[in-house]
Amino acid sequence: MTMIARVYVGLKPGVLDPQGRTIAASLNDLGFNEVQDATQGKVIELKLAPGEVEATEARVKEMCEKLLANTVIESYRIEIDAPDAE
Amino acid sequence: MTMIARVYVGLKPGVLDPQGRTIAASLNDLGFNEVQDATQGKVIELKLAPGEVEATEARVKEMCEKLLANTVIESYRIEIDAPDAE
Amino acid sequence: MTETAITPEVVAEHGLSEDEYQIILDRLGREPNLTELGIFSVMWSEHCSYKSSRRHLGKFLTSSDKVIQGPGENAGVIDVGDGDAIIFKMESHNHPSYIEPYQGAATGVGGIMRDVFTMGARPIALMNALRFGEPDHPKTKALVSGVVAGIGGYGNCVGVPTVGGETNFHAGYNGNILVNAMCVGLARADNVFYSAAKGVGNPIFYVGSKTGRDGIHGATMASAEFDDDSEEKRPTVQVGDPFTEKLLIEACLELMATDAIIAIQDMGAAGLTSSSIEMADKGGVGIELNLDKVPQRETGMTAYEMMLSESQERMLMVIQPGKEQLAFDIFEKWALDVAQIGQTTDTSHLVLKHKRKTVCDIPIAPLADDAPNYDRPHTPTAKRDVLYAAQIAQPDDYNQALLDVMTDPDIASKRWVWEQYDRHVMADTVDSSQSGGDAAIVRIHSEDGPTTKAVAITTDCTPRYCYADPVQGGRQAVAESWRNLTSVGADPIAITDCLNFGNPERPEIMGQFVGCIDGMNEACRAFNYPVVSGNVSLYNETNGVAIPPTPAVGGVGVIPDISLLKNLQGAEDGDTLILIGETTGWLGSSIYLRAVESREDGAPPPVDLQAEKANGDYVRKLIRNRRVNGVHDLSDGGLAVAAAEMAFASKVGLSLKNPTDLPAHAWYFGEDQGRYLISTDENSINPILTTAEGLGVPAMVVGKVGGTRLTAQDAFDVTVDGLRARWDQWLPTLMSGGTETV
Amino acid sequence: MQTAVITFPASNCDRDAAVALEQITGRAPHRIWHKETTIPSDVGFVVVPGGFSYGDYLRSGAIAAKSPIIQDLKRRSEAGLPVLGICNGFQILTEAQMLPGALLRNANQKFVCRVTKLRLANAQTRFTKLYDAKNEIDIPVAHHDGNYFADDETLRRVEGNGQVVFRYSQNPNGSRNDIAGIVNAAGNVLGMMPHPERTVDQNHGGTDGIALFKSILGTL
Ligand SMILES: Nc1ncnc2c1ncn2[C@@H]1O[C@H](COP(=O)(O)OP(=O)(O)O)[C@@H](O)[C@H]1O
Ligand SMILES: [Mg+2]
Repeated sequence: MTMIARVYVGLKPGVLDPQGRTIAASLNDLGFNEVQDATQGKVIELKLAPGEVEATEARVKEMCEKLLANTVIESYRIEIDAPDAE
Repeated sequence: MTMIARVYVGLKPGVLDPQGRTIAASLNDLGFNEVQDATQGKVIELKLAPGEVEATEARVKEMCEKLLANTVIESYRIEIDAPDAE
Repeated sequence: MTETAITPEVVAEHGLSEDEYQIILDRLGREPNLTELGIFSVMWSEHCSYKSSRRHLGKFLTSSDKVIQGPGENAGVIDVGDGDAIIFKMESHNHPSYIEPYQGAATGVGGIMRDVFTMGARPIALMNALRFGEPDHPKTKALVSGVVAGIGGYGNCVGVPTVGGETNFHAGYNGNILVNAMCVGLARADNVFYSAAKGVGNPIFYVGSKTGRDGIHGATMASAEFDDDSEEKRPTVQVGDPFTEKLLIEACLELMATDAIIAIQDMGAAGLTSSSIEMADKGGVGIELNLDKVPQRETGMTAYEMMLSESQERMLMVIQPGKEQLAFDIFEKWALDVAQIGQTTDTSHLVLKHKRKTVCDIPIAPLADDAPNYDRPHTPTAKRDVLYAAQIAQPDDYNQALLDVMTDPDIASKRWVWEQYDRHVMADTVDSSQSGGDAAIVRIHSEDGPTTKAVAITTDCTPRYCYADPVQGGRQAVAESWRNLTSVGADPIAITDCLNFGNPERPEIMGQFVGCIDGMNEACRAFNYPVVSGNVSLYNETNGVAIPPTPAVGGVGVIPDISLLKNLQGAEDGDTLILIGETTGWLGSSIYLRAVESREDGAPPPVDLQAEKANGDYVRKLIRNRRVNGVHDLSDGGLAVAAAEMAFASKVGLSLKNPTDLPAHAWYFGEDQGRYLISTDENSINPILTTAEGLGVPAMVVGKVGGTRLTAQDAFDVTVDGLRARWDQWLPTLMSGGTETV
Repeated sequence: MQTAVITFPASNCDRDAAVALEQITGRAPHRIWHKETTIPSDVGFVVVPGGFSYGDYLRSGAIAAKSPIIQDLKRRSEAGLPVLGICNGFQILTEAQMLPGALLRNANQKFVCRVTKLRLANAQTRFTKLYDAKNEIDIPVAHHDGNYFADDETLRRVEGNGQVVFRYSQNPNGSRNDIAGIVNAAGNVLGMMPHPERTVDQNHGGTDGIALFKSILGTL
């Protein structure tokens, strides 16, 4: 029985997001005029050895700070699916 | 009042995920041995002109099929935040 | 925004001294508001005003019969014949790259490209000169991979080949890495664009990305009180958008093909402020901008923020009245944000309107004329003792010594770096990092198609020499670039530079700065090899520890006929090896000393400029007369390293001998300057030696080409493939901890 | 023989392709802007060039694949018009589903610019008949997303039909079966990651690309 952690990584407010801008513009070109803006982020899903939720969350936070997010320009959010939660 | 649609795009099962593999390996290198596997996907957040939820969802689905996902290798999931839901 | 009181603290946080602030008060006859103070502070910053370096830069040779535009514009311009001009410059992005390696390096590349295409040139080549800390320093790997990915990510996307550079590792850069990027562009000599605004009432256009709160100086931000939510106000790291840059290049070149542009200037550091003021000051006109018209990425931006924002991929231009629509059409075709944000005036003031209020009204002249210009105290660096070969024991194992030198971080192959750079896009690359060659070679491909001419480009600096003796080190940096261009048969024409130093307020650092400039200038004059553009990066130090003085030199030369080209790849089986230049066996400050003896002492090799010139001119003549098959200059690691690199590139074996009475370590690893290793066939040997004698150029036979081994009489004997593998794998092993496929 | 090269925002090998085509056909190709809606009727061969169309944002080639001109290119290619997609052009053709499979991020995550040795997996195609099947050819790659992927069944089909045209001798990106280039079932559309347009001149990367252009142009 493993645990799943989902890490959402996105650019901090105010940081230029050329990719999002381009996506919005092409959606408009394709006739989706209701699109006013777009931003693109990452979701990293981790399969983890089972553990106790708080402890796991703390570890994943450490992973974000060390590798998963570039905290100079990105912020992140963590979600843990405890086995039973499934 | 605008609407927010969140589109989660990930590789289909069976499609090799170089990013995910690298992430898992680097996390192990960093000593996070509880990490058994990792996959990386995208979240595209769209700011949309207000509309009625079902209709909006249908439009976003169309955007995914037309542009946001490459259904040869990717699958997607859509979430809509209706204004009131905020 | 609530008007901020201009307290001494606010002034200090803007990096302005009391005296500097007093000048502002005198010139304005009143207190500046925050926006005006911000404008003065950036214009008078070290970066924009060169206040510590200006008087010394003035000593450089900056003109020759080939120079169309020297320092003072966005980039230098040289005449390469047939109506073509080459426009080039080098710039640093050191601090941003340390904070955020990928974006810092990427935006550095973007910025230097804008300096070049602003003047009407299509960028045709990029170079990069990188300095990192010790390989095993905890930060180094992440910095290397981020910086390299950022340089590649930007240049590859824009589609300009990154063809060469240099990469050093040294503890002196542990806390301050150096990321210097160089761009070379091609223009028509009669269609070069300048930044001087002209006329009155001419429209001013803003083109490119929208303005956000990117890179606004932290301290100044903190000093300003805002009413809006302050989270949003955090200074943000600049993110590069190479896609927009590419569109900007194509759009600007398309508009430049018409006669719509009067003046044009990229928005670099201090974006809208420095670009508008430089245009006005150079043209002796006034400028009025309506900031409400500035394309903005975020809501609630203040005049202060818009004027100080360093958002990337933006240009400012003065458009020919009546040509507005033409400009709009072209920029809209390329899907760029474009707006007419003001016009030139006859007030000789910079006037800014925002929300129907005048938020700035200051005379332009003082911003430039009164900019501080300091004569900082400087103490010359103490001379070091000469270290004689006799004082250094010979190694007991020469094969090991050779291996130690070939796997020294500065000598080892940089393939791991340059394989992440597209070196071939534009299909004009004749030679690049790929061959390990001395200079990259890019064909001149003018409007009417490919030509048979090429530019040769190199970047060079040997910081350990500059640290040991700034004057000799300064000479050497220029001399090595001249030598590298000569080694491929090019006529060296001019250089750009990027002067990276520590804190100029410390006399010993200022002494390094002045010493390097004096040495560089002596070499420039000896070779008639002027400085046409450059950049100064000071305060590269952490906790009082400064970087080694690093005046990076970017040299450009012209190869009149590609078919005459030679480089280190040409050595053929059966060739004879001739060494040009005098060898005294100089081991002080050498790679050998560092790699084998773990010492970095001793005076660096002196550079005899007359000999350097005579030897180089002779080698170039031999290349032009098709007398040689392979050529490589000697630099780091001396004869042994030059021979190994030639063996790798030519895929041959070499056997060296020692015809002198110098000890083997001094002969093979000494770093005497002004030397070249050439390979030639039987019947050219005597002509080469006798002509050399006539010219007083030292030349002697030092070995043969053939076989599969690299052997040296009384020293090493290894297989070329085995040595190559170790040399090639050092960096991949460092970066991945494992072996990578070649 | 009239040829054409399509240019998208941030295509950057379009000029290179045009220069190569002019050198080989003696005639300047049409330059087609992505907003145009039809390929001129006199065009007998189209190159979709390399580069970073739309900055490679979202997915390499994805946005360009939706452009009006690609819709017409698709129609024309179904009617037999020969098309060559190079690098980003290959990515665009897979995104437009003119070719099977997809191009993923390189296995080692890094952009790679390297001269690769290619084996001719099929020397009978309209694009390769002038090559000697026995020889390896040297053509450079320069890409970040060149890792060819197709699911097992598609791969079996592509291999079975002999649609694999080039294979890497040393795989630089992790592509399945070392695939460097494939043709569609009809054989008139070729997509490849290596850059043949960079190898049509002895001084600039060699001449191993010439036979490719001559093969296809000769059959027209
Ligand atoms: N950062 C880099 N980017 C591109 N090429 C590089 C880089 N660093 C080193 N190289 C290449 O490696 C080779 C050896 O560099 P270097 O030892 O500095 O040459 P030289 O001693 O002739 O100046 C050169 O071809 C150079 O272009
Ligand atoms: Mg050299």
